[in-house]
Amino acid sequence: MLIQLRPTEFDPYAELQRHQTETPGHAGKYGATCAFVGTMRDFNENETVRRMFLDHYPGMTEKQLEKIAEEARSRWCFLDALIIHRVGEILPDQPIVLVAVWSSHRGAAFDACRYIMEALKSRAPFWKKETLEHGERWVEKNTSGY
Amino acid sequence: MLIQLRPTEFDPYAELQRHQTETPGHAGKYGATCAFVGTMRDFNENETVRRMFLDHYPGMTEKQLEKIAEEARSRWCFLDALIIHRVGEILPDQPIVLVAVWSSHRGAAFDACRYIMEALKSRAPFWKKETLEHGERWVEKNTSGY
Amino acid sequence: MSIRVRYFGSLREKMGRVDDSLAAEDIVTVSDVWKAVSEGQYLPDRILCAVNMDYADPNAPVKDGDEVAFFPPVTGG
Amino acid sequence: MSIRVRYFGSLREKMGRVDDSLAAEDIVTVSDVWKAVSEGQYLPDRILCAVNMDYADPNAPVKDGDEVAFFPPVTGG
Repeated sequence: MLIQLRPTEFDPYAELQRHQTETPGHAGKYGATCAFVGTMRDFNENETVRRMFLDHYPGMTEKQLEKIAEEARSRWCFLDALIIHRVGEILPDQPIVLVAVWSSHRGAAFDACRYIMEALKSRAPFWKKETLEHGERWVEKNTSGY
Repeated sequence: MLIQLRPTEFDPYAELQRHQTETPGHAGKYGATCAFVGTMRDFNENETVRRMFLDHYPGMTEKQLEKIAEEARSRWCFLDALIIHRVGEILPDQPIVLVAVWSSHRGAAFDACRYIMEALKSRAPFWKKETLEHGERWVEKNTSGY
Repeated sequence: MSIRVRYFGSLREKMGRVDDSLAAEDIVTVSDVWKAVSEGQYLPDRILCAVNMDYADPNAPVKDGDEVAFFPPVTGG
Repeated sequence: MSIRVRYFGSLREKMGRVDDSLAAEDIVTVSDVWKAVSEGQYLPDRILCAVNMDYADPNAPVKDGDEVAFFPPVTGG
Protein backbone atom coordinates (compact mmCIF):
# COMPACT_ATOMS: atom_id res chain seq x y z
CA MET A 1 0.00 0.00 0.00
CA LEU A 2 1.23 3.48 -0.83
CA ILE A 3 -0.07 6.72 0.70
CA GLN A 4 1.26 10.06 -0.46
CA LEU A 5 0.57 13.76 -0.04
CA ARG A 6 1.54 15.86 -3.06
CA PRO A 7 2.28 19.60 -3.01
CA THR A 8 2.11 19.80 -6.83
CA GLU A 9 -0.19 18.64 -9.62
CA PHE A 10 -0.24 14.91 -10.41
CA ASP A 11 -1.66 12.80 -13.26
CA PRO A 12 -3.85 10.12 -11.63
CA TYR A 13 -3.80 7.83 -14.66
CA ALA A 14 -0.04 7.95 -15.01
CA GLU A 15 0.21 7.22 -11.26
CA LEU A 16 -2.09 4.21 -11.59
CA GLN A 17 -0.10 2.86 -14.52
CA ARG A 18 3.21 3.40 -12.72
CA HIS A 19 2.09 1.89 -9.42
CA GLN A 20 0.65 -1.15 -11.14
CA THR A 21 3.76 -1.70 -13.24
CA GLU A 22 6.26 -1.11 -10.45
CA THR A 23 4.58 -3.26 -7.79
CA PRO A 24 6.33 -6.64 -7.90
CA GLY A 25 4.34 -9.86 -7.96
CA HIS A 26 1.05 -8.33 -9.03
CA ALA A 27 1.02 -9.25 -12.72
CA GLY A 28 -1.66 -11.86 -13.39
CA LYS A 29 -2.84 -11.91 -9.74
CA TYR A 30 -5.45 -9.16 -9.56
CA GLY A 31 -8.62 -9.35 -11.61
CA ALA A 32 -10.23 -6.11 -10.47
CA THR A 33 -9.10 -2.53 -10.04
CA CYS A 34 -11.42 0.19 -8.81
CA ALA A 35 -10.11 3.75 -8.95
CA PHE A 36 -11.70 6.99 -7.86
CA VAL A 37 -10.43 10.43 -8.85
CA GLY A 38 -11.72 13.60 -7.20
CA THR A 39 -11.16 16.65 -9.39
CA MET A 40 -11.50 20.33 -8.57
CA ARG A 41 -14.54 21.90 -10.19
CA ASP A 42 -14.71 25.55 -11.27
CA PHE A 43 -17.93 26.10 -9.30
CA ASN A 44 -19.35 25.19 -5.91
CA GLU A 45 -22.64 26.18 -4.31
CA ASN A 46 -23.53 28.40 -7.29
CA GLU A 47 -20.32 30.39 -7.21
CA THR A 48 -17.38 30.41 -9.58
CA VAL A 49 -14.26 29.15 -7.82
CA ARG A 50 -10.94 30.52 -9.12
CA ARG A 51 -8.62 28.40 -7.02
CA MET A 52 -8.43 26.56 -3.75
CA PHE A 53 -6.02 26.17 -0.85
CA LEU A 54 -5.94 22.74 0.77
CA ASP A 55 -4.74 22.94 4.37
CA HIS A 56 -3.72 19.79 6.25
CA TYR A 57 -2.19 18.65 9.53
CA PRO A 58 1.25 17.22 8.69
CA GLY A 59 1.72 13.97 10.52
CA MET A 60 -1.90 13.48 11.53
CA THR A 61 -3.13 13.47 7.93
CA GLU A 62 -0.77 10.66 6.95
CA LYS A 63 -1.53 8.79 10.19
CA GLN A 64 -5.30 8.91 9.63
CA LEU A 65 -4.96 7.84 5.98
CA GLU A 66 -2.87 4.85 7.09
CA LYS A 67 -5.54 3.93 9.64
CA ILE A 68 -8.30 4.17 7.05
CA ALA A 69 -6.36 1.96 4.61
CA GLU A 70 -5.70 -0.60 7.36
CA GLU A 71 -9.38 -0.62 8.32
CA ALA A 72 -10.30 -1.30 4.70
CA ARG A 73 -7.73 -4.08 4.52
CA SER A 74 -9.17 -5.71 7.66
CA ARG A 75 -12.68 -5.63 6.18
CA TRP A 76 -12.06 -6.67 2.58
CA CYS A 77 -9.58 -8.97 0.91
CA PHE A 78 -7.43 -6.99 -1.51
CA LEU A 79 -3.90 -7.08 -2.87
CA ASP A 80 -2.96 -3.42 -2.89
CA ALA A 81 -4.19 0.12 -2.43
CA LEU A 82 -2.92 3.52 -3.54
CA ILE A 83 -3.95 6.86 -2.02
CA ILE A 84 -2.59 10.15 -3.37
CA HIS A 85 -3.94 13.48 -2.07
CA ARG A 86 -3.00 17.01 -3.06
CA VAL A 87 -2.18 19.72 -0.54
CA GLY A 88 -1.54 23.45 -1.09
CA GLU A 89 -2.76 25.62 -3.98
CA ILE A 90 -5.06 23.83 -6.45
CA LEU A 91 -6.59 25.11 -9.69
CA PRO A 92 -9.87 24.02 -11.34
CA ASP A 93 -9.63 20.78 -13.34
CA GLN A 94 -6.66 19.57 -11.28
CA PRO A 95 -6.99 16.23 -9.46
CA ILE A 96 -7.39 16.48 -5.69
CA VAL A 97 -7.43 12.83 -4.70
CA LEU A 98 -6.82 9.39 -6.18
CA VAL A 99 -7.86 6.21 -4.38
CA ALA A 100 -7.34 2.83 -6.05
CA VAL A 101 -7.74 -0.75 -4.89
CA TRP A 102 -6.48 -3.90 -6.62
CA SER A 103 -8.14 -7.18 -5.70
CA SER A 104 -9.03 -10.62 -7.00
CA HIS A 105 -12.75 -9.90 -7.19
CA ARG A 106 -14.64 -6.79 -8.18
CA GLY A 107 -16.95 -6.58 -5.17
CA ALA A 108 -14.03 -6.07 -2.79
CA ALA A 109 -12.40 -3.53 -5.13
CA PHE A 110 -15.55 -1.37 -5.34
CA ASP A 111 -16.38 -1.70 -1.64
CA ALA A 112 -12.89 -1.00 -0.32
CA CYS A 113 -12.29 1.93 -2.71
CA ARG A 114 -15.57 3.55 -1.72
CA TYR A 115 -14.99 2.90 1.97
CA ILE A 116 -11.58 4.57 1.81
CA MET A 117 -13.03 7.60 -0.04
CA GLU A 118 -15.89 8.05 2.43
CA ALA A 119 -13.64 7.63 5.46
CA LEU A 120 -11.13 10.06 3.94
CA LYS A 121 -13.88 12.63 3.34
CA SER A 122 -15.14 12.41 6.91
CA ARG A 123 -11.94 11.81 8.90
CA ALA A 124 -8.74 12.75 7.07
CA PRO A 125 -7.56 16.19 8.29
CA PHE A 126 -7.80 18.37 5.19
CA TRP A 127 -9.52 21.76 4.94
CA LYS A 128 -10.47 23.56 1.73
CA LYS A 129 -10.47 27.32 1.33
CA GLU A 130 -11.96 28.57 -1.92
CA THR A 131 -11.00 31.76 -3.71
CA LEU A 132 -14.14 33.11 -5.42
CA GLU A 133 -14.48 35.94 -7.93
CA HIS A 134 -14.83 38.25 -4.95
CA GLY A 135 -13.33 37.06 -1.68
CA GLU A 136 -12.55 33.75 -0.04
CA ARG A 137 -14.43 31.19 2.00
CA TRP A 138 -13.69 28.00 3.91
CA VAL A 139 -15.72 24.99 2.81
CA GLU A 140 -17.85 24.17 5.85
CA LYS A 141 -18.63 20.50 5.56
CA ASN A 142 -18.36 17.50 3.25
CA THR A 143 -21.57 15.72 2.31
CA SER A 144 -22.03 11.96 2.41
CA GLY A 145 -21.32 10.06 -0.79
CA TYR A 146 -23.74 7.20 -0.10
CA MET B 1 -20.75 8.32 -23.96
CA LEU B 2 -18.37 6.05 -25.81
CA ILE B 3 -18.70 2.27 -26.13
CA GLN B 4 -16.06 0.24 -27.93
CA LEU B 5 -15.08 -3.36 -28.56
CA ARG B 6 -11.34 -3.89 -29.07
CA PRO B 7 -9.77 -6.85 -30.87
CA THR B 8 -6.30 -5.96 -29.54
CA GLU B 9 -4.72 -5.02 -26.21
CA PHE B 10 -5.51 -1.58 -24.78
CA ASP B 11 -4.08 0.54 -21.95
CA PRO B 12 -7.03 1.50 -19.71
CA TYR B 13 -5.22 4.41 -18.08
CA ALA B 14 -4.13 5.92 -21.38
CA GLU B 15 -7.74 5.52 -22.61
CA LEU B 16 -9.08 7.31 -19.54
CA GLN B 17 -6.62 10.14 -19.96
CA ARG B 18 -7.36 10.47 -23.67
CA HIS B 19 -11.14 10.34 -23.30
CA GLN B 20 -11.09 12.92 -20.54
CA THR B 21 -8.83 15.27 -22.47
CA GLU B 22 -10.62 14.92 -25.79
CA THR B 23 -14.18 15.33 -24.52
CA PRO B 24 -15.09 18.98 -25.02
CA GLY B 25 -16.71 20.99 -22.24
CA HIS B 26 -15.79 18.66 -19.43
CA ALA B 27 -12.86 20.55 -17.90
CA GLY B 28 -13.82 21.95 -14.50
CA LYS B 29 -17.33 20.41 -14.63
CA TYR B 30 -16.89 16.94 -13.17
CA GLY B 31 -15.76 16.45 -9.61
CA ALA B 32 -15.81 12.67 -9.51
CA THR B 33 -14.53 9.89 -11.75
CA CYS B 34 -15.00 6.23 -10.89
CA ALA B 35 -13.19 3.71 -13.07
CA PHE B 36 -13.19 -0.06 -12.98
CA VAL B 37 -10.67 -2.23 -14.82
CA GLY B 38 -11.13 -5.98 -15.15
CA THR B 39 -7.84 -7.75 -15.86
CA MET B 40 -7.17 -11.31 -16.92
CA ARG B 41 -5.68 -13.39 -14.15
CA ASP B 42 -3.28 -16.31 -14.74
CA PHE B 43 -5.44 -18.66 -12.65
CA ASN B 44 -9.13 -19.46 -12.23
CA GLU B 45 -10.79 -22.10 -10.09
CA ASN B 46 -7.41 -23.49 -8.98
CA GLU B 47 -6.07 -23.96 -12.49
CA THR B 48 -3.37 -22.08 -14.36
CA VAL B 49 -4.84 -20.27 -17.35
CA ARG B 50 -2.48 -19.73 -20.29
CA ARG B 51 -4.76 -17.60 -22.44
CA MET B 52 -8.39 -16.93 -23.12
CA PHE B 53 -10.67 -16.50 -26.12
CA LEU B 54 -13.48 -13.99 -25.70
CA ASP B 55 -16.40 -14.76 -28.00
CA HIS B 56 -19.14 -12.18 -28.58
CA TYR B 57 -22.24 -11.58 -30.70
CA PRO B 58 -21.40 -8.71 -33.08
CA GLY B 59 -24.25 -6.24 -33.12
CA MET B 60 -26.05 -7.57 -30.05
CA THR B 61 -23.06 -6.98 -27.77
CA GLU B 62 -22.86 -3.30 -28.73
CA LYS B 63 -26.67 -2.96 -28.55
CA GLN B 64 -26.83 -4.40 -25.03
CA LEU B 65 -23.92 -2.25 -23.82
CA GLU B 66 -25.72 0.84 -25.17
CA LYS B 67 -28.89 -0.19 -23.33
CA ILE B 68 -27.00 -0.73 -20.08
CA ALA B 69 -25.34 2.69 -20.35
CA GLU B 70 -28.70 4.35 -21.08
CA GLU B 71 -30.28 2.61 -18.09
CA ALA B 72 -27.47 3.91 -15.88
CA ARG B 73 -27.93 7.41 -17.28
CA SER B 74 -31.66 7.29 -16.54
CA ARG B 75 -31.00 6.26 -12.93
CA TRP B 76 -28.07 8.50 -11.99
CA CYS B 77 -27.01 11.97 -12.99
CA PHE B 78 -23.63 11.85 -14.70
CA LEU B 79 -21.76 13.75 -17.39
CA ASP B 80 -20.11 10.97 -19.33
CA ALA B 81 -19.33 7.26 -19.44
CA LEU B 82 -16.73 5.17 -21.23
CA ILE B 83 -16.95 1.41 -21.80
CA ILE B 84 -14.18 -0.50 -23.56
CA HIS B 85 -14.26 -4.31 -23.78
CA ARG B 86 -11.78 -6.70 -25.34
CA VAL B 87 -12.79 -9.47 -27.72
CA GLY B 88 -10.70 -12.28 -29.23
CA GLU B 89 -7.47 -13.78 -27.86
CA ILE B 90 -6.42 -12.41 -24.45
CA LEU B 91 -3.30 -13.15 -22.39
CA PRO B 92 -2.90 -13.02 -18.59
CA ASP B 93 -2.36 -9.53 -17.18
CA GLN B 94 -4.11 -7.89 -20.15
CA PRO B 95 -7.15 -5.68 -19.45
CA ILE B 96 -10.49 -7.20 -20.39
CA VAL B 97 -12.85 -4.35 -19.60
CA LEU B 98 -12.78 -0.68 -18.62
CA VAL B 99 -15.87 1.12 -17.32
CA ALA B 100 -15.62 4.76 -16.23
CA VAL B 101 -18.18 7.35 -15.17
CA TRP B 102 -17.63 11.09 -14.79
CA SER B 103 -20.09 12.99 -12.62
CA SER B 104 -20.47 16.01 -10.37
CA HIS B 105 -20.75 13.95 -7.20
CA ARG B 106 -18.97 10.79 -6.12
CA GLY B 107 -22.04 8.79 -5.09
CA ALA B 108 -23.41 8.80 -8.65
CA ALA B 109 -19.98 7.97 -10.10
CA PHE B 110 -19.54 4.90 -7.86
CA ASP B 111 -23.14 3.74 -8.23
CA ALA B 112 -23.36 4.12 -11.99
CA CYS B 113 -19.94 2.54 -12.63
CA ARG B 114 -20.81 -0.46 -10.50
CA TYR B 115 -24.27 -0.77 -12.04
CA ILE B 116 -22.79 -0.82 -15.53
CA MET B 117 -20.21 -3.46 -14.54
CA GLU B 118 -22.80 -5.73 -12.92
CA ALA B 119 -25.24 -5.38 -15.81
CA LEU B 120 -22.41 -6.02 -18.29
CA LYS B 121 -21.39 -9.17 -16.39
CA SER B 122 -24.92 -10.55 -16.37
CA ARG B 123 -26.31 -9.36 -19.72
CA ALA B 124 -23.68 -8.34 -22.26
CA PRO B 125 -23.16 -11.22 -24.74
CA PHE B 126 -19.55 -12.28 -24.16
CA TRP B 127 -18.32 -15.82 -23.55
CA LYS B 128 -14.90 -16.80 -22.19
CA LYS B 129 -13.04 -19.93 -23.20
CA GLU B 130 -9.92 -20.62 -21.17
CA THR B 131 -6.83 -22.46 -22.40
CA LEU B 132 -5.39 -24.35 -19.44
CA GLU B 133 -2.07 -26.19 -19.16
CA HIS B 134 -3.90 -29.23 -20.52
CA GLY B 135 -7.00 -28.60 -22.55
CA GLU B 136 -9.63 -25.90 -22.81
CA ARG B 137 -12.86 -25.05 -21.02
CA TRP B 138 -15.69 -22.58 -21.35
CA VAL B 139 -16.30 -20.45 -18.26
CA GLU B 140 -19.77 -21.52 -17.11
CA LYS B 141 -21.12 -18.56 -15.23
CA ASN B 142 -20.23 -15.15 -13.83
CA THR B 143 -20.71 -14.60 -10.10
CA SER B 144 -22.39 -11.57 -8.59
CA GLY B 145 -20.15 -8.68 -7.60
CA TYR B 146 -22.41 -7.40 -4.82
CA MET C 1 -41.18 -17.82 -43.59
CA SER C 2 -37.39 -17.43 -43.24
CA ILE C 3 -35.57 -17.27 -39.89
CA ARG C 4 -31.85 -17.13 -39.25
CA VAL C 5 -30.79 -19.00 -36.10
CA ARG C 6 -27.39 -18.30 -34.50
CA TYR C 7 -25.42 -20.05 -31.74
CA PHE C 8 -22.68 -18.66 -29.49
CA GLY C 9 -20.20 -19.78 -26.86
CA SER C 10 -20.18 -23.44 -25.82
CA LEU C 11 -23.56 -23.98 -27.50
CA ARG C 12 -21.97 -23.40 -30.89
CA GLU C 13 -19.63 -26.34 -30.22
CA LYS C 14 -22.49 -28.51 -28.98
CA MET C 15 -24.59 -27.74 -32.06
CA GLY C 16 -21.57 -28.34 -34.30
CA ARG C 17 -22.46 -25.30 -36.42
CA VAL C 18 -22.62 -21.51 -36.13
CA ASP C 19 -26.10 -20.94 -37.58
CA ASP C 20 -29.16 -22.39 -39.31
CA SER C 21 -31.68 -21.07 -41.80
CA LEU C 22 -35.25 -22.12 -41.13
CA ALA C 23 -37.98 -22.05 -43.73
CA ALA C 24 -40.68 -23.95 -41.79
CA GLU C 25 -44.19 -22.47 -41.75
CA ASP C 26 -45.34 -23.82 -38.34
CA ILE C 27 -43.02 -21.67 -36.19
CA VAL C 28 -44.76 -19.23 -33.83
CA THR C 29 -42.44 -18.76 -30.85
CA VAL C 30 -38.75 -18.86 -29.91
CA SER C 31 -39.40 -22.30 -28.39
CA ASP C 32 -40.64 -23.53 -31.74
CA VAL C 33 -37.40 -22.33 -33.33
CA TRP C 34 -35.39 -24.34 -30.81
CA LYS C 35 -37.48 -27.45 -31.44
CA ALA C 36 -36.92 -27.08 -35.16
CA VAL C 37 -33.13 -26.92 -34.85
CA SER C 38 -32.77 -29.55 -32.08
CA GLU C 39 -34.90 -32.43 -33.33
CA GLY C 40 -37.90 -31.63 -31.19
CA GLN C 41 -36.18 -31.05 -27.81
CA TYR C 42 -37.36 -28.62 -25.16
CA LEU C 43 -35.25 -25.49 -24.62
CA PRO C 44 -32.89 -26.09 -21.66
CA ASP C 45 -33.44 -23.69 -18.75
CA ARG C 46 -29.91 -22.38 -18.87
CA ILE C 47 -29.95 -21.42 -22.54
CA LEU C 48 -30.68 -17.74 -23.19
CA CYS C 49 -32.61 -16.49 -26.22
CA ALA C 50 -32.52 -13.31 -28.27
CA VAL C 51 -34.69 -12.06 -31.11
CA ASN C 52 -33.15 -9.42 -33.34
CA MET C 53 -30.37 -8.85 -30.77
CA ASP C 54 -32.65 -8.26 -27.78
CA TYR C 55 -33.19 -10.78 -25.01
CA ALA C 56 -36.46 -12.63 -25.49
CA ASP C 57 -38.63 -15.06 -23.60
CA PRO C 58 -39.02 -18.61 -25.00
CA ASN C 59 -42.70 -17.73 -25.53
CA ALA C 60 -41.89 -14.58 -27.50
CA PRO C 61 -43.29 -14.58 -31.05
CA VAL C 62 -41.03 -14.76 -34.10
CA LYS C 63 -41.86 -13.54 -37.57
CA ASP C 64 -40.50 -13.81 -41.06
CA GLY C 65 -37.02 -12.32 -41.37
CA ASP C 66 -36.20 -12.43 -37.65
CA GLU C 67 -32.75 -13.35 -36.36
CA VAL C 68 -33.04 -15.70 -33.38
CA ALA C 69 -30.01 -16.51 -31.21
CA PHE C 70 -29.36 -19.13 -28.51
CA PHE C 71 -26.45 -19.07 -26.11
CA PRO C 72 -25.31 -20.09 -22.61
CA PRO C 73 -25.05 -17.62 -19.67
CA VAL C 74 -22.75 -14.74 -20.57
CA THR C 75 -19.29 -14.54 -18.99
CA GLY C 76 -17.80 -11.21 -20.05
CA GLY C 77 -16.17 -8.49 -17.98
CA MET D 1 3.17 20.30 32.55
CA SER D 2 3.77 21.40 28.96
CA ILE D 3 1.19 21.01 26.20
CA ARG D 4 1.39 22.19 22.61
CA VAL D 5 -1.97 23.29 21.18
CA ARG D 6 -2.47 23.57 17.40
CA TYR D 7 -5.25 25.04 15.26
CA PHE D 8 -6.18 24.25 11.64
CA GLY D 9 -8.52 25.43 8.90
CA SER D 10 -10.88 28.29 9.65
CA LEU D 11 -10.26 27.92 13.39
CA ARG D 12 -6.68 29.05 12.89
CA GLU D 13 -7.99 32.33 11.46
CA LYS D 14 -10.54 32.70 14.27
CA MET D 15 -7.88 32.13 16.91
CA GLY D 16 -5.53 34.51 15.13
CA ARG D 17 -2.58 32.17 15.72
CA VAL D 18 -1.36 28.73 14.65
CA ASP D 19 -0.51 27.29 18.05
CA ASP D 20 -0.13 27.85 21.79
CA SER D 21 2.14 26.41 24.47
CA LEU D 22 0.43 25.70 27.77
CA ALA D 23 2.27 25.30 31.04
CA ALA D 24 -0.77 25.27 33.38
CA GLU D 25 -0.89 22.59 36.09
CA ASP D 26 -4.69 22.30 36.39
CA ILE D 27 -5.31 20.73 32.98
CA VAL D 28 -6.78 17.22 33.02
CA THR D 29 -8.83 16.85 29.83
CA VAL D 30 -9.01 18.12 26.24
CA SER D 31 -11.88 20.41 27.36
CA ASP D 32 -9.59 21.97 29.95
CA VAL D 33 -7.07 22.71 27.20
CA TRP D 34 -9.75 24.48 25.18
CA LYS D 35 -10.83 26.54 28.18
CA ALA D 36 -7.24 27.55 28.80
CA VAL D 37 -6.73 28.85 25.26
CA SER D 38 -10.18 30.43 24.78
CA GLU D 39 -10.64 32.46 27.96
CA GLY D 40 -12.81 29.91 29.69
CA GLN D 41 -15.26 29.09 26.90
CA TYR D 42 -16.91 25.72 26.35
CA LEU D 43 -15.72 23.69 23.36
CA PRO D 44 -18.16 24.27 20.47
CA ASP D 45 -19.92 21.08 19.28
CA ARG D 46 -18.60 21.39 15.77
CA ILE D 47 -14.93 21.67 16.71
CA LEU D 48 -13.03 18.38 16.49
CA CYS D 49 -10.17 17.44 18.82
CA ALA D 50 -7.06 15.35 18.46
CA VAL D 51 -4.44 14.24 20.97
CA ASN D 52 -1.08 13.22 19.52
CA MET D 53 -2.61 13.08 16.01
CA ASP D 54 -5.48 10.75 16.90
CA TYR D 55 -9.08 11.89 17.23
CA ALA D 56 -10.02 12.34 20.88
CA ASP D 57 -13.11 13.00 22.92
CA PRO D 58 -13.36 16.33 24.79
CA ASN D 59 -13.22 14.28 28.00
CA ALA D 60 -10.05 12.46 26.97
CA PRO D 61 -7.14 12.96 29.38
CA VAL D 62 -4.06 14.94 28.42
CA LYS D 63 -0.63 14.58 29.93
CA ASP D 64 2.67 16.39 29.95
CA GLY D 65 4.21 16.58 26.49
CA ASP D 66 0.99 15.90 24.55
CA GLU D 67 0.13 17.71 21.33
CA VAL D 68 -3.53 18.73 21.31
CA ALA D 69 -5.21 20.01 18.14
CA PHE D 70 -8.56 21.70 17.46
CA PHE D 71 -10.13 22.09 14.03
CA PRO D 72 -13.45 22.38 12.17
CA PRO D 73 -15.02 19.48 10.24
CA VAL D 74 -12.63 18.16 7.61
CA THR D 75 -13.28 18.89 3.93
CA GLY D 76 -10.70 16.93 1.95
CA GLY D 77 -11.15 14.61 -0.99
